[in-house]
Amino acid sequence: MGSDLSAMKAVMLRDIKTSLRQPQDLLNPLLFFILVVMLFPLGVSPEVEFLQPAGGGILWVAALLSVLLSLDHLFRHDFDDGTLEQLMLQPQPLFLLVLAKSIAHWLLTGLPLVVLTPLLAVMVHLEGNSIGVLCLTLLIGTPVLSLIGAIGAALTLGLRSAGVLLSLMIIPLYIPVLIFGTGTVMAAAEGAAVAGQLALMGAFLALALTLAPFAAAAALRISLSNG
Amino acid sequence: MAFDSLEAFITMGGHGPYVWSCYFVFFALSLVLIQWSRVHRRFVLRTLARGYAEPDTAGTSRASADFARVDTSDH
Amino acid sequence: MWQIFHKLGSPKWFYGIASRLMPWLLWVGVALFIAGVIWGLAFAPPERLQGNSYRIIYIHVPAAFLAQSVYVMMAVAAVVTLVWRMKLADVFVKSVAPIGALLTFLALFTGAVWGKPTWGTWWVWDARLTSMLILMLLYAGAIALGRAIQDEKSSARAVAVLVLVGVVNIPIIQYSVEWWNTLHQPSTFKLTEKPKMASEMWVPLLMAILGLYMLFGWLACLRMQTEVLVREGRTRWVKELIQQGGTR
Amino acid sequence: MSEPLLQAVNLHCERDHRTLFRDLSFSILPATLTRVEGPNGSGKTTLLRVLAGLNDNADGQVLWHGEDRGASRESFLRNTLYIGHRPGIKAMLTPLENLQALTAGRGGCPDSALRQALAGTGLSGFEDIPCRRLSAGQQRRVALARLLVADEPLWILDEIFTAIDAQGVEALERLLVQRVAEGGSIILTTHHDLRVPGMERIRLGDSDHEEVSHGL
Repeated sequence: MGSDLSAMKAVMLRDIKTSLRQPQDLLNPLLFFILVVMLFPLGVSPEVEFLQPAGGGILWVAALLSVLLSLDHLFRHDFDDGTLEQLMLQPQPLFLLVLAKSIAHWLLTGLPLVVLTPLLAVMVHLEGNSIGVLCLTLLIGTPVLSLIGAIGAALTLGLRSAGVLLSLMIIPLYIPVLIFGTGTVMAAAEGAAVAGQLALMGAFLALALTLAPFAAAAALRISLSNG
Repeated sequence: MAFDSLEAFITMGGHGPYVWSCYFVFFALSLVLIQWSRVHRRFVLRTLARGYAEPDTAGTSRASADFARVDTSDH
Repeated sequence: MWQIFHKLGSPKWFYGIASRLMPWLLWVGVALFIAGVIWGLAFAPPERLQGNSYRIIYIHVPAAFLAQSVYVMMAVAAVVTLVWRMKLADVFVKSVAPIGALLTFLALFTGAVWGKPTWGTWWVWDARLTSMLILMLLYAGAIALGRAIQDEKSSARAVAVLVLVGVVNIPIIQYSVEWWNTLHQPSTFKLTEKPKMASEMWVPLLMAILGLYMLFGWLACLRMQTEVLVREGRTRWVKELIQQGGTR
Repeated sequence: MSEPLLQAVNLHCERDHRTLFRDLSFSILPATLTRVEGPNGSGKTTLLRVLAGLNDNADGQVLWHGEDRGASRESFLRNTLYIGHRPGIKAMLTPLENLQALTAGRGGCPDSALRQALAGTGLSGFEDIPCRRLSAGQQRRVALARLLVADEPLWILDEIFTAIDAQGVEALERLLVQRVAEGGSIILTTHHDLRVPGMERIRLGDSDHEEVSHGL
């Protein structure tokens, strides 16, 4: 058990260290997030009447797309340089190591998105309470995006047209999180109680934490068998 | 029969176009898939039969590599 | 028990049994389906609220019904692929996925056309149609992944994982879409809301569903046989089968 | 005769409808060096990946200490070291950090030992320079430094002599001989003319390609 934990820590540390030395990879999803949000006032309407009710949804969609964009890197570098093979041959259960990688991925993409959210939320005229709830839903929701995304990233590993395929496979699975994320923000804007919805999102997270790493580990074994 | 005449059956009280277009698309697309599956099957059978008729040459002799330069001067 | 299971996994055995089953599936299926549809179209009484547009139900509901159960069947086959590595299970998944996708599309299309006289608009973001749209994307994802991976075994297992992940998500998706629906459209007339159906209405519906099931079985067998031929093309039994003309 | 460490029973692997190997059975005994031979494309790397447990698309059985490997997977993984074409060296990390990360999952190794191992592969002075600034041969050496601290009884090494200079190759051969003398088992592929006394051989790519391969 102790060796499992220390191995997970080592995997996370390595991912964080390599990413911090390539800050561009970290910045790209954040820039993308800002760009997508910016398109809505420019493309639809800058009026408060549009942006305020739609703001939660816009930010959620933008965050979802940013995470999707960053998923390609989750295993690809490791696959190319052989780190993934070594990871698979570690004596610890693979799903724990995949979980560690997913957590590292969230710390490096999801968490910065959440941190950036209040700023963008103000720009789409969200109000104080809504901003708080929005951040909370993203805080619970983005780890789910990373965990489910890991399955897709593992399945498309080593394929040529991985990008579009990944979106096709993963977006349908993201829909429940998106629905509850935006729904909760909307309910909060109308002054309704949101504890129930937040608890439900917490349940999604718990489910993703327990199931997704198994599926992603199985997918990795398959993709590596091919290599 | 729920309709008085053939015309009533076809117009369906104004809903005819909706009902009939649904049925048309349903049967048309289903038949396309069925026909496509059958054509593909026939193609596979023909390809296999041709493969059995011809002696298999692939992989029987391993080409030996001598890395000889290819003469490209004649043009 | 194990022997039966092993036999079930043998492509040769499947090929033989499918050949014997297919005529039955085809003709009984055609008879049931056509009878159900004609009964529904011409003889069943019009519906009280929707008039005659409800007659779309005789293809919409069978298509939707089958679209969902095909995905569940694929999930069962996926388990077999992953646990027992049975080749035939993957042959099934690869062969029926396009059928499932087509049925989902047909359910969506007929649902949308039905919506026009019922709601006055072609497309409504109602819970049922939205879930169907997502189901179609799940099918598309499985088909695309299966085609993208060259290696037969890897492709089989990867698609199996994806289908299983999808089937775990379907109830969650359906639940969340329904919740989302109540959020946005508090009171709409639903297709699912079953008006009390007279027996003259639901008996033909049942026939159409059963018939379509059998037709699906027939087409699945046809496509699976083709797939088996492709994969087993180098084996002796396929060679003998084709040279003896046993494939007509 | 000592008990075999690893046994392959009737391994069968196909790729794109081409049989790479079929009915392949052999045993790996302790303190032996086994070389897998065959022309390009004959499935050497695939066989090593099957043996290492990376490729489970092959039919047949792999036994570890006489038991099915699936049942004793953890013990197998703990006692096997695999170094492949792509050795798992991250360009953004320094050689020392790479070795730390690679050994962390296997019980770890003190930094002093890792530094010594790096020095042993001729990389002293490069320990703290990101690997992307090293040459291809030097990057390979980082991966090979693991061999100087590894205590796994079974090593599976795929083309370890690639990009290593003549002097390095000689030293590496000595290391392998010494390892076998200590009782370790090694399975490897190499295109270079390896001369080790008592070397076992597994030849691939000799089987004829039959038109009709298997009937059911």
